[in-house]
Amino acid sequence: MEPETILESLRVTAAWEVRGDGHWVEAPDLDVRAMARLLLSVEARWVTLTVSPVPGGGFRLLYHWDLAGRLLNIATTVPEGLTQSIADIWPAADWAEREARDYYALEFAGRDELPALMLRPEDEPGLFSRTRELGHDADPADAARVDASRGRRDAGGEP
Amino acid sequence: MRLIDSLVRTSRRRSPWLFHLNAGSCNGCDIELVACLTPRYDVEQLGIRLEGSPRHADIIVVSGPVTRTTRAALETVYAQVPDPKVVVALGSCPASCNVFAGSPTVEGPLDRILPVDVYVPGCPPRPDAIIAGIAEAIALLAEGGHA
Amino acid sequence: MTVGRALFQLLVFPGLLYAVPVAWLMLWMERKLTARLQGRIGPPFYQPFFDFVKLLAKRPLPRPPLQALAMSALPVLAVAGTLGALALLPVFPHSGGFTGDLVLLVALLEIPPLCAVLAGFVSRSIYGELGATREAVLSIAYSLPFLAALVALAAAANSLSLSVISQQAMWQVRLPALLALALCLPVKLRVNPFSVANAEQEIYAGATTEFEGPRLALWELAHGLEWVALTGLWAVLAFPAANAAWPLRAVVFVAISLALVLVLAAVAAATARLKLAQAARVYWLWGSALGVLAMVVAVVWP
Amino acid sequence: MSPVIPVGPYHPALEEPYKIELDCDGEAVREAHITVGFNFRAIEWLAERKNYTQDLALVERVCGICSNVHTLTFSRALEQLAGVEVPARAQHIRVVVHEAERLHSHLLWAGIAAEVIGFQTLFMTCFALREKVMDLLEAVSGNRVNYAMNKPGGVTRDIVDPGMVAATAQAIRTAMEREIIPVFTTDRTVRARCAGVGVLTRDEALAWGALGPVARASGLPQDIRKAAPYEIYDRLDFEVPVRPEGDVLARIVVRALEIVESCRIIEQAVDGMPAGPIDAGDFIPVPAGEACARIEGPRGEVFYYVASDGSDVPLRVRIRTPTFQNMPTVALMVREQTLADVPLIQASIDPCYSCTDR
Repeated sequence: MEPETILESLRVTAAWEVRGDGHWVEAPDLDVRAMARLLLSVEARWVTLTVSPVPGGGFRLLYHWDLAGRLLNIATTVPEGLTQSIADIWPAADWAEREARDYYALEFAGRDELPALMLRPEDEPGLFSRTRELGHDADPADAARVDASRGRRDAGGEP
Repeated sequence: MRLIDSLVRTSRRRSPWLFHLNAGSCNGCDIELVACLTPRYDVEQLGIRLEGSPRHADIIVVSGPVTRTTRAALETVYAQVPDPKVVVALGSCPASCNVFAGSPTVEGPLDRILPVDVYVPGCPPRPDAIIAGIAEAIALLAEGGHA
Repeated sequence: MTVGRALFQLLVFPGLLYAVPVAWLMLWMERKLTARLQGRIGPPFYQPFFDFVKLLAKRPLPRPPLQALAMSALPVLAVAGTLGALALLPVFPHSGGFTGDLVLLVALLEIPPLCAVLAGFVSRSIYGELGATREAVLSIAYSLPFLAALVALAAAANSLSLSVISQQAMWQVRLPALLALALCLPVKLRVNPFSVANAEQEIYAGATTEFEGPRLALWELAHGLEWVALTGLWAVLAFPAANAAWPLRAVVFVAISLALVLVLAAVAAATARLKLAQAARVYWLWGSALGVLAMVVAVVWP
Repeated sequence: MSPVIPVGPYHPALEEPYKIELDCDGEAVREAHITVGFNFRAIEWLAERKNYTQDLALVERVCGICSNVHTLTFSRALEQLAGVEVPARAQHIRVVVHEAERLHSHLLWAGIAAEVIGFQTLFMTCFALREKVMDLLEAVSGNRVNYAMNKPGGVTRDIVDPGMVAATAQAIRTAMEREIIPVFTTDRTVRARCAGVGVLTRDEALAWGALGPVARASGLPQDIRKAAPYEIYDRLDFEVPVRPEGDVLARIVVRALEIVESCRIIEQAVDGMPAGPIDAGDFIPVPAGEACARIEGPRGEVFYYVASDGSDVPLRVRIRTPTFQNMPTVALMVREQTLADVPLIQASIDPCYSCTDR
């Protein structure tokens, strides 16, 4: 299937921007589940999901797919920290969604559970969001401020 | 008595068994440690063995900047190695956290968590440097470790 | 058997004084040959000795008293059992022995695996338990051919005395019996392709995972002694020359034992480890076939 | 006995910490749960706080085994953003180092696989051969690990002795064909351990997004070097081995054949190496925008996404490594297998947890 037909089927009005690193499109009102089902039917391959925070709130979700060697980058935005899960259609997306929660506390609707992947089970999700104001500091001692549980332990409060 | 003492010292020098613990390493140091076992370097000549169980070990070799999740394991393993024991920090990460310094999920450097006896600098250190570091650790071990 | 002779056999030859250095020698030979076959130089000959001394000089970890007692007693028992088995080996003909010592030998040889199974469970580690389970399954698998071979020899010689068995020629029975016994050696010694019970990449050190310092030293010693006892048993059975002079018998005994170590080490170096079910199958099928063959021959061709 | 057996986080068969919890019935595995994150160093977080030059050193340390693919992919993303052409000689050098890294990585993996099935001698043979590749990499880059060869716009060091590189590649190919491939494919104990074990079907591989040799051993002919050629791959003559079986043996065969192909690629890349500069200048300014880059690493497709606001610090760096996609398939592969097979099956995807966790 050609990339153009994919946009038509998804009723995306914007056109592909073709670059050296693949096809790019911005589709603010994208139905991600319809996209997932369509790309499954055309034997595309899941590449990954890139989540970036949008200045002023919300997130930009960039879905990357491989269609017979072409990289399709389909971007959409969500105003709040909630979007639809596609892990039931594409098991391959499971870890990427769990990771997005770890980093940005983004929640995925339609999942039974969304356990931590990189963080520990007891950690609060959204590590990147929580530490946004923190710069790169060469002294690791300062990083202790990030993690509330570690602060307690260093103070000798370990149970 | 002196004979026994010197026998024990010699045996510790001739039979150091390692336990390797990856505390969030990138694999670079780990793979060079494995290379030490292979035909070109063959540390078994020196009686060095890599053991699977910490209870069998004399020397704890730690690589990586110590991530939050590996810290508990590090402490458990340290307690499981019977005395006398020596801790070797393999590579730059356990010494200084290297490029990972400042990460919110890194708790290193290693000397905040365990007493470190020998540092083997390098990113990663060459097998020759690793063997030299272990030789340093062996000398400490013969004198009864750091404990 | 006089008390003096029994003590000599237990403490000097082929017992303690001979067996302990030779145990270290055999452990070294196995490691050295493996290393050479792998293009490495390998450990110096004193390696197992220094390993032993070093482990002995380590401070044991604190444990609950009952567990500590059991974890110390089991390897001691394994060492003692193997030494007892060694003392029974009739290297010298007419050196005594008693009717029925074959039964005692079999019982004594079963002590180390039994201790290992118990050790795995006592140490309360999941890997120790897995190692123990594997040890138990394997011992069921190899016991049939191992016992069948010995029983066939006993039936052919019409005696349960080791020294009688070791002196009669009866090659038609001895050959399949020796093959069956040889097949059992790698699994009893936990080397490839049957190193299932101590498969490091699967279950750490198996039953001895949780043992440290002096307790581990005793296991290493017991393991070395098992090498001496099992290759020794095979050597005694493989050289049934009743009239040979005692120095010749001693030399041949040592020579066959050491040669067998080299063969086993070479086979181990050239193979991968089989899985538990695969290993057990080899014994049920080929081991038992050889053992049964020896028994049938012993009965129909006396 | 307790029915849940943990493998890891520290286990003799694993170089790295991670955990598989196995619901077992005796020695048979019913279900597996994978826990990762032990090596989580928040590299994406760090990358958003360091400048591009520092990031190049940082991403090299995502993984010590396939370090070169990370700098290569990151450099290619920046080149895409900046619209920079890499000189032809630099492209050839990149391909040589890229394939030499595949060689050492596959040999390392073959050794570990042999070790996991208890075949120590084969492990030693593989590692002895691997030292030849290490010598090659050291001669080219000056380092045995973390070569620091790539930078945006080119490479940092020239290949001064191309003849030696070609000769080494040829020697490795011969040794591979004569010594290692026959043992892996014909030894009876190896076959007994690997054939029919840990099967991943084609459909599962597709649905779970499996990559690299894992996908190719399950009948999916995907390889970025063919599908979306980068550097000089469209001008090279090489095969992509594919096997339909999907078991451990198929993954062994695919990688063994890939080693031979990599040797051929190195020989060709050295052979046709043109004279000229090895970089497009000392400093490449990165304009605002976003770009992706993918290359075929030893374990499969490596994906980078870089967003820039025009400053010297990136806005977002996204790293998707092949093991991140391959690892979940292990839970499918180990079902109904025995406990003894689990270390082998997890090793058969050539896992890299420092890549996965970042």
